[in-house]
Amino acid sequence: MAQTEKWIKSFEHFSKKITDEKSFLNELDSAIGDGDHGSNLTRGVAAVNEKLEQQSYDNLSDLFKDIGMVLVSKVGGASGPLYGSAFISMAKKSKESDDISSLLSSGLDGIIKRGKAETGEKTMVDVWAPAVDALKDGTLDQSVIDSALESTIDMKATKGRASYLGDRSIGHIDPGAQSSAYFFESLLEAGVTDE
Amino acid sequence: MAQTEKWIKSFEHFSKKITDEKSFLNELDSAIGDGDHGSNLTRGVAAVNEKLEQQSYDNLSDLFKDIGMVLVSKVGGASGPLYGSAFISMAKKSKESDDISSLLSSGLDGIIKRGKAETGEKTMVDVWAPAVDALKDGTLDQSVIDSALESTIDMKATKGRASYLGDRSIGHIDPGAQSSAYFFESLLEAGVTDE
Amino acid sequence: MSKSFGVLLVSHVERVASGLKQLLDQVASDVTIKTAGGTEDGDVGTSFDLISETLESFEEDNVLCFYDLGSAKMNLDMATEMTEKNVEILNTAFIEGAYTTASLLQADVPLDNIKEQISKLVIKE
Amino acid sequence: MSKSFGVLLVSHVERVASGLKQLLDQVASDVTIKTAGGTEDGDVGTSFDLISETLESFEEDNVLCFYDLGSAKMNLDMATEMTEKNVEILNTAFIEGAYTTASLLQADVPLDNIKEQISKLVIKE
Ligand SMILES: Nc1ncnc2c1ncn2[C@@H]1O[C@H](COP(=O)(O)OP(=O)(O)O)[C@@H](O)[C@H]1O
Ligand SMILES: Nc1ncnc2c1ncn2[C@@H]1O[C@H](COP(=O)(O)OP(=O)(O)O)[C@@H](O)[C@H]1O
Ligand SMILES: [Mg+2]
Ligand SMILES: [Mg+2]
Ligand SMILES: [Mg+2]
Ligand SMILES: [Mg+2]
Repeated sequence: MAQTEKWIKSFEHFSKKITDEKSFLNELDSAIGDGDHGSNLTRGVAAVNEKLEQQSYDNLSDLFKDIGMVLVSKVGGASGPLYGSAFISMAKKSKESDDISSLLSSGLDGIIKRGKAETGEKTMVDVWAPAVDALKDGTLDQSVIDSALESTIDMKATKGRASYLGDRSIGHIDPGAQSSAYFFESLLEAGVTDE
Repeated sequence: MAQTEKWIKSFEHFSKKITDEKSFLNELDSAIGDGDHGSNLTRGVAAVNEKLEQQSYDNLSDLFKDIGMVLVSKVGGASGPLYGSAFISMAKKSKESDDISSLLSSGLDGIIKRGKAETGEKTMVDVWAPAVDALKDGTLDQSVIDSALESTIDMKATKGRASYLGDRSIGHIDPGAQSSAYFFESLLEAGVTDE
Repeated sequence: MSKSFGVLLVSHVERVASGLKQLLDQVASDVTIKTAGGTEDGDVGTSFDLISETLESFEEDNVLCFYDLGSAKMNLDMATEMTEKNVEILNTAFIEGAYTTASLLQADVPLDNIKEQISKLVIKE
Repeated sequence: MSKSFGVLLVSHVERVASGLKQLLDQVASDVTIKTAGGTEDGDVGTSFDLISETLESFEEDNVLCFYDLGSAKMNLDMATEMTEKNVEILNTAFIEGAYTTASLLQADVPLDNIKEQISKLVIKE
């Protein structure tokens, strides 16, 4: 299966997880944010799916660019420009490489450039960074994702809405880390990470 | 004529000046504020007049209290609580004294307590303070009022909306100083200041 | 009334106050948030009467108040002097201070900690 | 277009943005002030598309932008990267910074002086 198809497959998995877990993501966001992360991303992935149905892709760059721009346009919360920047950054990178860890590494760069968060600030970066590291080493699996996700529980948020809560942000999973966990699980399930 | 009647007469003069000069006061406020000082006070004095028509007063305290509360309620801008506090403060003072300079001195205290402005900050205080001083010395006349008013032109506002303009507030008459000039002129015209 | 502090938002513009409440309600659904925006005629300005009535209408005895511009503060001060309620006026950035405070009240953070956290948002007075 | 800088107000809530414009219009009637509030569906949030379109709709080449919460900033940043306009995002208290800036633009104060004056209102980033 071509990389493009695998990525589309992966996005389908991601869409389904987001949509199925919309309430759970909203709940996570209610605890330390405004309770809309699930709704935001569900709206976003639905719009991406509509786009993907209308379009066919013969290269990763066009696919990523469309996904990124639709997410930026439709999500409506911080996660829109963040996931959007990840895909737009991957769209650029994919013109010179289709190596999966290079691609996702530049996706992470896009998120960091947009949100200015480092690891340890209780954001999606805390799943993306260890996942990308593991990809580089060829060790990405469910357990890497799970432990990255869980690591956000004890963190104090210093970026995003949860940062307004200071110490009270401790003790909760970060919603963006959870959706990012779904994202990497979907890559594994679709076999994008198999070379 | 009793003091109460003189004060009512004086307020009639003040009302008429404010209402006649509404546009001019708005213009002054447009230059360094939001352009509503004339409209604010016109609304306020109209409401006071309505109140005074319904009511008769045999003591200054009740008169001042009613004027003060109506101004606070109806003016809608900073000048409402400021003039209102002046009258409410005079209402208290008039229970122990009907000396005109003591009364107006406590009116000034009310303004200062409310607005925290000292002289030189380009506010109504810059008319009230010299006028009250002159009253104490028995030297209050039109020229005292005029020069107090003009002194605000070269001041830089450090209180009220005009303070947002910094240096650009220099070169304009303060609208609240202008309405306060009308206030003291009205006292002179109604003979409140004659002992 | 599930928290011991209510929040009062005083703005010169009705829409700003009610819109801000909409933003805060999302993150602080258990905090009583009320608004006094604009004059009684719906013009731009603040109304002592409206502020006073709104203050009195809180079930909570303690009310934290936020305001946009200085003249709102004067009306708030007067209303504060005339009520039995325990009122505190915060001189923070209006939206940012109210947002942070509402979030922290929702999370049951004690007032002293809230004040410390919003102290860096104090930009008035 | 009688000033060389336009002002863009980005809020998560449409009413907050449009209400703030009402407040600023009073003191800055010659300054072009535009708003991008809420999502395109009128929900609480910000919209990259709305921000971009609004930016493009300015006649002015220079636009000063103010925002309420951090996620608005991210959409603003993206829109800024994609436009030809000369955009500056100010990290001040939203209402207070925008109010001061609009007042000073109206009085033709140069940008550097404005920035210096609002520097004490910077509370974000
Ligand atoms: N500056 C940032 N850098 C990285 N991730 C961030 C940042 N701000 C927020 N996030 C992520 O976005 C998630 C919230 O997304 P969402 O609820 O859709 O946006 P909003 O907070 O605007 O409602 C957070 O859980 C966090 O993972
Ligand atoms: N803190 C203050 N202390 C004293 N006077 C003040 C203060 N703030 C404003 N003023 C006076 O109020 C006048 C403006 O009144 P007005 O236009 O009715 O209120 P607003 O500024 O709310 O529109 C100013 O010209 C000034 O004289
Ligand atoms: Mg959210
Ligand atoms: Mg949101
Ligand atoms: Mg005014
Ligand atoms: Mg006004």
